[in-house]
Amino acid sequence: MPLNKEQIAKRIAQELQDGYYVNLGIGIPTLVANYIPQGVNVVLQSENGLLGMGPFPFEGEEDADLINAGKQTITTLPGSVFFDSAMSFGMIRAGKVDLTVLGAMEVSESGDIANWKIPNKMVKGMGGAMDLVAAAKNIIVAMQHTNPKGESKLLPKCSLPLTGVGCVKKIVSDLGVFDVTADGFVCIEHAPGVTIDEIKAKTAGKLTIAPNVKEMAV
Amino acid sequence: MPLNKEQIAKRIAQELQDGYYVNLGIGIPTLVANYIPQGVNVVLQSENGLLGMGPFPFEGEEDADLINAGKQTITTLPGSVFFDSAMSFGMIRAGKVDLTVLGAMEVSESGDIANWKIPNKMVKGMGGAMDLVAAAKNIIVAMQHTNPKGESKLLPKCSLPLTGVGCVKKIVSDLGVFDVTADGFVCIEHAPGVTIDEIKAKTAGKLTIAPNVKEMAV
Amino acid sequence: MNKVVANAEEAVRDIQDGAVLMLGGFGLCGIPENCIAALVKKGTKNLTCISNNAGVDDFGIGLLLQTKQVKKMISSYVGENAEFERQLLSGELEVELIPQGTLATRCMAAGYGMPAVYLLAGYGTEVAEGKEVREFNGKNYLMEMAFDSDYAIVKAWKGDKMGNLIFKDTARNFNPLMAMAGKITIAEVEELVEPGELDPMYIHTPGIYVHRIFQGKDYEKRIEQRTVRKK
Amino acid sequence: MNKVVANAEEAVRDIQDGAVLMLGGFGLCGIPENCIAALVKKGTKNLTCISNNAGVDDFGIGLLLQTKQVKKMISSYVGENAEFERQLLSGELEVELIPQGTLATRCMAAGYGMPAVYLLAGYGTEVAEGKEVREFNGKNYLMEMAFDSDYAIVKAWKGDKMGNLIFKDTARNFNPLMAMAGKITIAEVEELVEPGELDPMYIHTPGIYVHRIFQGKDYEKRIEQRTVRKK
Repeated sequence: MPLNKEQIAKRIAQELQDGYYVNLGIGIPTLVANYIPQGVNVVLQSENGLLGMGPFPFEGEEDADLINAGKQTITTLPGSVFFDSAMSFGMIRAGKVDLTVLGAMEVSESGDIANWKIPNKMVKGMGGAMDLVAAAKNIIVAMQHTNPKGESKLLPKCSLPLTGVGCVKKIVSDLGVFDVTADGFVCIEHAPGVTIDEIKAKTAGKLTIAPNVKEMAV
Repeated sequence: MPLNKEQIAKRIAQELQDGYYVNLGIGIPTLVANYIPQGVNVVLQSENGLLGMGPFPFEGEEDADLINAGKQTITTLPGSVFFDSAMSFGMIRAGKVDLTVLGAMEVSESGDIANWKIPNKMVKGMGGAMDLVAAAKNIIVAMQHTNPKGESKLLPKCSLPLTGVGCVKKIVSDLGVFDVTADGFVCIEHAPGVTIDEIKAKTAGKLTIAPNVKEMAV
Repeated sequence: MNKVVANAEEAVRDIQDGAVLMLGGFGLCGIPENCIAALVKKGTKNLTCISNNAGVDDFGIGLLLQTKQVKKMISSYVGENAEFERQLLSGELEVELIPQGTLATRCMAAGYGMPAVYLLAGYGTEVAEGKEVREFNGKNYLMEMAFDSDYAIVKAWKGDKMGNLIFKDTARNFNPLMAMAGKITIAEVEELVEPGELDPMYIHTPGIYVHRIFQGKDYEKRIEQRTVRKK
Repeated sequence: MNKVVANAEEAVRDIQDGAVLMLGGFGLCGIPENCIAALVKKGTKNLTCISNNAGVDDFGIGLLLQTKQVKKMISSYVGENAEFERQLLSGELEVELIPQGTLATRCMAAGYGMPAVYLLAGYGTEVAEGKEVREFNGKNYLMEMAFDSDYAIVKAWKGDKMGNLIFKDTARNFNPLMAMAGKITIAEVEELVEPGELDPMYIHTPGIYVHRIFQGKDYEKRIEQRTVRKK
């Protein structure tokens, strides 16, 4: 069975290490915060200017001045810090954020990512995505393996306008976990009940199956 | 009579306008603060990270954490702000400081300034002088007209290593006030009792006497 | 030194048609509500607005779009606005999309007197078109220019009469960066206090950057995505 | 996440001979007294020290000069130190003098992941030798590179266990800039508090930049130029 969104998020959460500073994008990445392993302390960065993002506020305690990069009302935690947008992206660019998790429309076998623009559709903008993918030191993409038409999103080359070049290090899809290497996609885990053949069939870019490939534990 | 240091400072103080942000260098420039005209409010910038420098503290009230760029203990005033050294020079570079007053060893007729290094003598460093002269939007030099050997410090070209190029707008010396123009030094005021002939004799760089030259009021 | 003006109308009095404005805020958080209203009232046209977002249909910069006062938006994300989309598709409105960190850093560069900076964002994408690429330590950077704007209009939580500003929580965002970057900087504040009432150690924007300041009124502070959890 | 170390000795434990250090402070104001003492005790040699000043003979970086642990100083002003002068003239010590604003901005550039910036200071002077000159808007700028340092050692007034820092008055100076710029950043603080005790709106250095923090002790906080007026 392909993973559901919660399971993808849960698997990504296993990548978190104690002391990590993490930026979680909108969508599946946001769900990662719900599965942070016991004993692992991470600090969530919101690129609009906050380190130490807490949970949503209780009803009636929303504050218009306290939002995340998705414009949702949030809260702080002990040790939180506010700063301006230049410092926020400065710390990302300087490699201080350990991990960035974001969604994608396409990823190429060389780690290019497309996630901001579809030609002939209204373009809303890249927001912070181009900064994050260009500058974060470790990027994991959380996405469905195929698009709604059933076409692979892991491609030899991206067909959509790029967000960044050669930056994705790892993909967790509904079908498995893939390292993005100099030799293309390497499948290191498959989802429970998903066969290697299915993964091969649904991956258009260059794919290698790791010798020690294993079933994902989620 | 040539002006004394206090009189040079007093003359420079006449250049201050209400609302000016001003950086005063070490030496004669520091004295300018004592002669700010009545009704003129200026904010003094200290490039180590303070806007709104106040007077020296009362005895016993010195604070090691509160010093000026000359490393002297100082105080703050209502409306003071602290900031880091990058912002401090950033506001200078961006033209937010209206006037910088500093000393010089030599000034050339094209506005070059030398004030940081004498070959074969111990070099202590330029500190913030190169930043200030390169970036401040209006620079007045306060200095003696001649060096201890009696040689002119207003030269065709500086003989000492430069601090900055083409940046000095005005000089107030013990002999008079000089605009630095595309046409060299222009004497616009002479000190009381100092003759134009004496100024001519002691100015090595190209010098013009303004048609409306007048006696300095100090 | 007198930076205090009576209200938003007086603060924006000399903004001419065709001016380039920076407007602080992220989404609807920390936007200069009073000045936007005053610009709508004044009817200034052909504005170029540098702002991370373009508001929503009936709030924020969306109000200036409704009245067709905006010629060009320079933003990172302009999603939440139907009238915006209509004007863009009809060619009435020009839009330049810039990565968010690049937008922020180009403001900062202006405030620090740095004419250009090298940034990673956008290398290898259409954002890089026409820009100088330069390699440092094996990575490719784009040369990005400091913004040149006529007015920066920001919203602070507290300010004093010398123009010193403090921003609340994430309403800080682009506000202090733009405050540094305007040829003329206008600050509207929720609470205007006397010099000395703000602690000099904790001021986000030194008053030297601020030319006009006034006490704003009737802040709506609309929330764009109200999200809560149950008690 | 455990950034708290017991003391200065533990904080500097792995600093090797030949390391490049940034040391915060302006004159003797805001200098990391405890870490300097620990480095003297540890005897680490051939250090390159990036610091605005070089201390005085018997305080600040002067202590590291006395013990000949410094190979090179990168500073803007090194005036107040006789031993420094002796070592410099004898060729034992290398010195690179940099304009103060350039020094500060090269720290900031490192902290913001900007490999190079264009600055006005030093154009047309010997500081420009070997540097790229580039004209923007009719002015000539020098290309200056971000600093690459192994450790940044800073002194803060208060810090919490997550590494968030607040600096006192003008003891801020280079400290927050260097804190952002170190591959490993060590902060000594006069008062170490629990997370949540510092107001998140008024933190100068976010903890993400700080790797080790400890409560310092026995601060002398020497005044270099005591100037007073009579009551």
